[in-house]
Amino acid sequence: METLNFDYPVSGKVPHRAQVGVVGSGDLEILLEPSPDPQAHVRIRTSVEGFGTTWKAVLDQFFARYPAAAAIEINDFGATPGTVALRLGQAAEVSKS
Amino acid sequence: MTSRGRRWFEALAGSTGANPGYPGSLLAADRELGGERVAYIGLAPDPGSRFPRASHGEVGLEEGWFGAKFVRSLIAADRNGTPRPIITVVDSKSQAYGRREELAGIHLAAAAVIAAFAEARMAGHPVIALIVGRAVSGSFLTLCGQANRILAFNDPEVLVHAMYKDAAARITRRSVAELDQLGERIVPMAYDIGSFAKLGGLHRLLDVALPDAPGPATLDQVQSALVEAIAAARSGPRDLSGRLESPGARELRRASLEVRRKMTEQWSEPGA
Amino acid sequence: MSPTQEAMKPAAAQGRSWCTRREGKLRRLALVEPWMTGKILPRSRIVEALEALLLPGDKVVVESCQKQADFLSRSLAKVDPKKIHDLHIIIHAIARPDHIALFEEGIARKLDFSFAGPQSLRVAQLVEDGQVEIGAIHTYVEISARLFVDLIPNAVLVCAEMADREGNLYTGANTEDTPANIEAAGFRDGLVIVQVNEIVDKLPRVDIPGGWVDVIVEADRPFAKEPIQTRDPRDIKELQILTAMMVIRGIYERHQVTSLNHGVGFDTAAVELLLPTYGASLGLKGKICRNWILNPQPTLIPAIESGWVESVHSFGNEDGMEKYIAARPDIFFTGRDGTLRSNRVYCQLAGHYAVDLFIGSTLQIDGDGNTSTVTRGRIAGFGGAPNLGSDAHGRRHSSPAWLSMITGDSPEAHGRKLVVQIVETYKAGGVPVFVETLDAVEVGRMAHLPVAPIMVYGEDVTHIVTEQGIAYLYKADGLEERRAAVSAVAGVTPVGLRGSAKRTAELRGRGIVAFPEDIGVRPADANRSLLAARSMQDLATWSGGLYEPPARFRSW
Amino acid sequence: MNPSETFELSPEVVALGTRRSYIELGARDRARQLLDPGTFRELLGPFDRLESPWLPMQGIVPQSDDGCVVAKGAIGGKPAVAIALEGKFQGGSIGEVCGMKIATALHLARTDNEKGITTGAVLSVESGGVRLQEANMGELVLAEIYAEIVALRLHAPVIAVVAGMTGAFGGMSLATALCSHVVMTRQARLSMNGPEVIELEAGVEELDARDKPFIWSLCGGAQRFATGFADRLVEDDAAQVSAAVVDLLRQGVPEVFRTSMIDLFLSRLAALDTGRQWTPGDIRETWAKGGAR
Repeated sequence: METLNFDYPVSGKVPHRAQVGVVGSGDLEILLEPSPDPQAHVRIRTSVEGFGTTWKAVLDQFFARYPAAAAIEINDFGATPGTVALRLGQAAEVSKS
Repeated sequence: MTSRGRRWFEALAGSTGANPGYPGSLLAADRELGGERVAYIGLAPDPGSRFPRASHGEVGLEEGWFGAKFVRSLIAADRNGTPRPIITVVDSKSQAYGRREELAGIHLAAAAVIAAFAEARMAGHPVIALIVGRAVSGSFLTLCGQANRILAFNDPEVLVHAMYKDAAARITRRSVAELDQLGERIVPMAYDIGSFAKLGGLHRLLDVALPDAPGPATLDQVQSALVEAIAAARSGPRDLSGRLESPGARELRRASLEVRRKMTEQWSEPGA
Repeated sequence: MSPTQEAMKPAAAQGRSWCTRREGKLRRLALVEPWMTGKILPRSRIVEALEALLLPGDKVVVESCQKQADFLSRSLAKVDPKKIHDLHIIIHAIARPDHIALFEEGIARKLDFSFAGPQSLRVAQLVEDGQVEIGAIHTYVEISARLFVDLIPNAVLVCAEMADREGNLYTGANTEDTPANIEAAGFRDGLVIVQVNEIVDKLPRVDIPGGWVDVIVEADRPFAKEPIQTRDPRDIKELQILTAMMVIRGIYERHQVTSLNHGVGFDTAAVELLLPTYGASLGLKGKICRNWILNPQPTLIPAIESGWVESVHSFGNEDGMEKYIAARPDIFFTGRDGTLRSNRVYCQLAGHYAVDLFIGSTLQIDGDGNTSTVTRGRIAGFGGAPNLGSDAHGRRHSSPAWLSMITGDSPEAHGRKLVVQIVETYKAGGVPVFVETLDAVEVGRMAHLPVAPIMVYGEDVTHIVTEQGIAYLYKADGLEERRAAVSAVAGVTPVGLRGSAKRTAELRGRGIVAFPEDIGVRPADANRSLLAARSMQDLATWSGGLYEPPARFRSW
Repeated sequence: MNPSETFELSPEVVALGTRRSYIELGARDRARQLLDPGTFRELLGPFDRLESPWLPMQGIVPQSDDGCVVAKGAIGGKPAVAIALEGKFQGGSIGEVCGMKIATALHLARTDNEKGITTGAVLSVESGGVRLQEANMGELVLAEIYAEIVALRLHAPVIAVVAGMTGAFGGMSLATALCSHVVMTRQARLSMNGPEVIELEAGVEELDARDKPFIWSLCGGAQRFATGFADRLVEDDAAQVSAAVVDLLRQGVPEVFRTSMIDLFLSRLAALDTGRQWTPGDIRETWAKGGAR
């Protein structure tokens, strides 16, 4: 298991908190809530080690589309970048409702 | 060779525990202890068992259902009197693994004896488990789980666990050595009874000189411990909350305590 | 003597025989004659018989694709290598341990094949140890074609369900390659040796006339067969639903694809299961996906039942579909007995020349769009994909989809087959699908292959679909633009990261790349509830109880 | 003829289109489904972050709810607690936190019943049994779950729903058996020992774990229902699951618990010939003769 942390200087508002996904094979859980400061913080715990740059690339793409000051916690069980992006999108969607 | 469980059962109960109509694997008898009648129940290998997969001291279909029958007979008999202590002498390798067992519902047979022990405890019977040997997986759940008080010999042959080490290694894809190392850090995974005691489930660990040979001195020591456990059970709660409040649990079951505390808080929050 | 009789006479007079193959065949058959009852050889004699019928160095076809002549291959693996050695094995799919044993024991030496799925690691090891010499790795129809040119077999070991006492064969639903294999040997004096599950008095239908067959043996157990294209809908993931939606909208609808072939996998199974739901909501029924080149895979049942499908021609069978097929002769090719008539050669031919589109998945795609299923240390082969996944330059008939590939306005312009590769940008375990260099290049070098074993050449790929979007490669102008389009849908793989957001935006503007929102697909809608069937049990329900899933797909 | 003009779908197929699969729901959605609309109130939800302390110590990624969702609400208009296990997280295995969530929820429901607030419980089981990484902790919390089921079921129904695809195995098969009522789908399995373990312990002649149709014929929902180990057999349809739960809750505390039918089961065992291996049909026949529940 590896723990990764990323911060993004974004300031959009997160309306509600959201939880999506499950820590099951090839999937991940995302907890998304408003950040306490005008920045986005992402904390990742992943079962697959050594993919920091891939995580960063996925998050870069996500925050380019969703520039919100979210505190995001990810519990990952070997999800592909495509699944990560899909779940991040779902979490953002759920947090709007 | 006589099993350790049988030897201790016979020494404590003063009887072979054989009962007409009961399977040879299920030992049950009544005897005086500390000035009252107590019931003993135990399991032992029965090479003549009708069920080949349950002939080595496993908890099988008959052990579950006859165990439930015996315990319930005690509840019924004592309904209008003092509920007598029920002492389970535990040495059972596991539940029985077999096709017949699953087809005929071993899960229900095991649940039946669990329900019987639980209802006995709730009815005020001091339910005591004395682990003299193995209490692995289904054997622990059926024979020890519902006891007010669990006693165990502090002995390397005493084993409480979810799964034997070699099988656990195969399934978790670890080596036996890795499992041992993990057990040193992760107390719930350790295989020694001392570690199990730390989780707060045990009332007492008994240092007995000769765990394989119940001589007069050891027998005396074990009987005193049982008498003490019976008294403790009578003065304690009729549910299992005592385990969670033990000093061991306070240390190692902090997460359990946190769950209990927070959920109790949230349970009755407004909006319920 | 008439002129004809003169011509038929052995050619001793001219100084050479023109009948050496025929003479050899008769000589070999004479050796087993004492054991035979008509064309039927007792099972117990099979190993001795093979030792008598074959000669060192023979070219031998071992039938193996979905169905496998496993009794014969197991028997062949038992012959004495001192008697029979250096065989040249020609096999569609080298799939079984006994196939490998032929080379380990020294019974065979040379290998021409097409696919080595489960044995791909062993084949690579045998090459490295010098125990096998690979002739070539083919596509299915290509290896069948070579049986009539320069890989003409001395013997074919094939299988059928039943034979009658005249030697007529019933192949059942899995006809597959049997006619082609038998024709290549039977009409050029090669030996046709057949294992059958049973010998009966009357066949349900005759698939192969007895006159083409030399030796029949009743096998110890029914021949092995695999439902290779059957996929359990329960394992279809949301991302596959997303890409399936994109395929329906961005390719099938846009190009009006009416005739097509789906490759093996969950990505295309998802497309099949979205037709009656998502496809119907777009009003596409009857407009797309009418004529199919496909095994009778159960995930097509909902589309068939909802009236999308006009016809299906199949390479082979999928176990459990027999009753359903028999009840739907308007859709499937069936014999008078009601059972499926599959034929891999015709189906591959149709897949090459007659369909608008091929879509399939792959394990690697490079920056130019070349694709491969080869991974390091394995020689996996291709199966049918390179044939199905390539443009047919010989095609002369047109269709709206084919014509829609024309990008210029030259008077000689011609259409193309749509060749679509559908992938998720990463596989499980952090393995990127888009890579700088295909593993196939290195594997080709290690195995001393004259060309790298590339499955579909980039120049043939017209579309790449990923969870990121669709690259309309046929529209790209020049190699640089093509690479940029590949990169734009390659996600966060190394190939994807080398692109720029600006270039991608420009390509999207010109319709060379489309993201889901560009074609009206919402990722949030990619939900499993869109699938017309979500389990094997649902498929059985759709079939009205006619589909009987094989044991390993049963969970009830 | 254009087939697209002549097709007609059967009622069963039409029903597939409108049906909501229960099996496909995650634990949170299952709990929500089991409770009356609008009454779902999760206790110790993901943002309370009560995760397993033991998994990260072993380099295993935990889940914020430890694979167990507990929600208070109403069923059929009466107070109820819904507990759902997540089969996809660690196979629904029982560790300290998720096990304690179940035990505590049942305990609090009992306390309410004792106060006169009738509160039923429904337990959506999807579990391979004890979580091996928390071994003995799992054994202890399972014992506590059993104790709470036995105590609560005297006051109000405790209903187990086993839907699949994981099933109810090991310690959770016992918990299921202790419940007042059991609801199953055909896809669900209810069995103490997993087929792989039986094959490992007793050999492939005893049981071939790869023979899926046989495994289901032995412990699948249809067989368990036919032999009285389950009270309801429902389709994989969320509405059907809910309806069965509502109906069973309405029935109240059963007169005799299945775990008390000792003489019945002993007579059945006595009637079976243990000198040979048994088939699922043997059990159905013997039970029918001995009078199934």
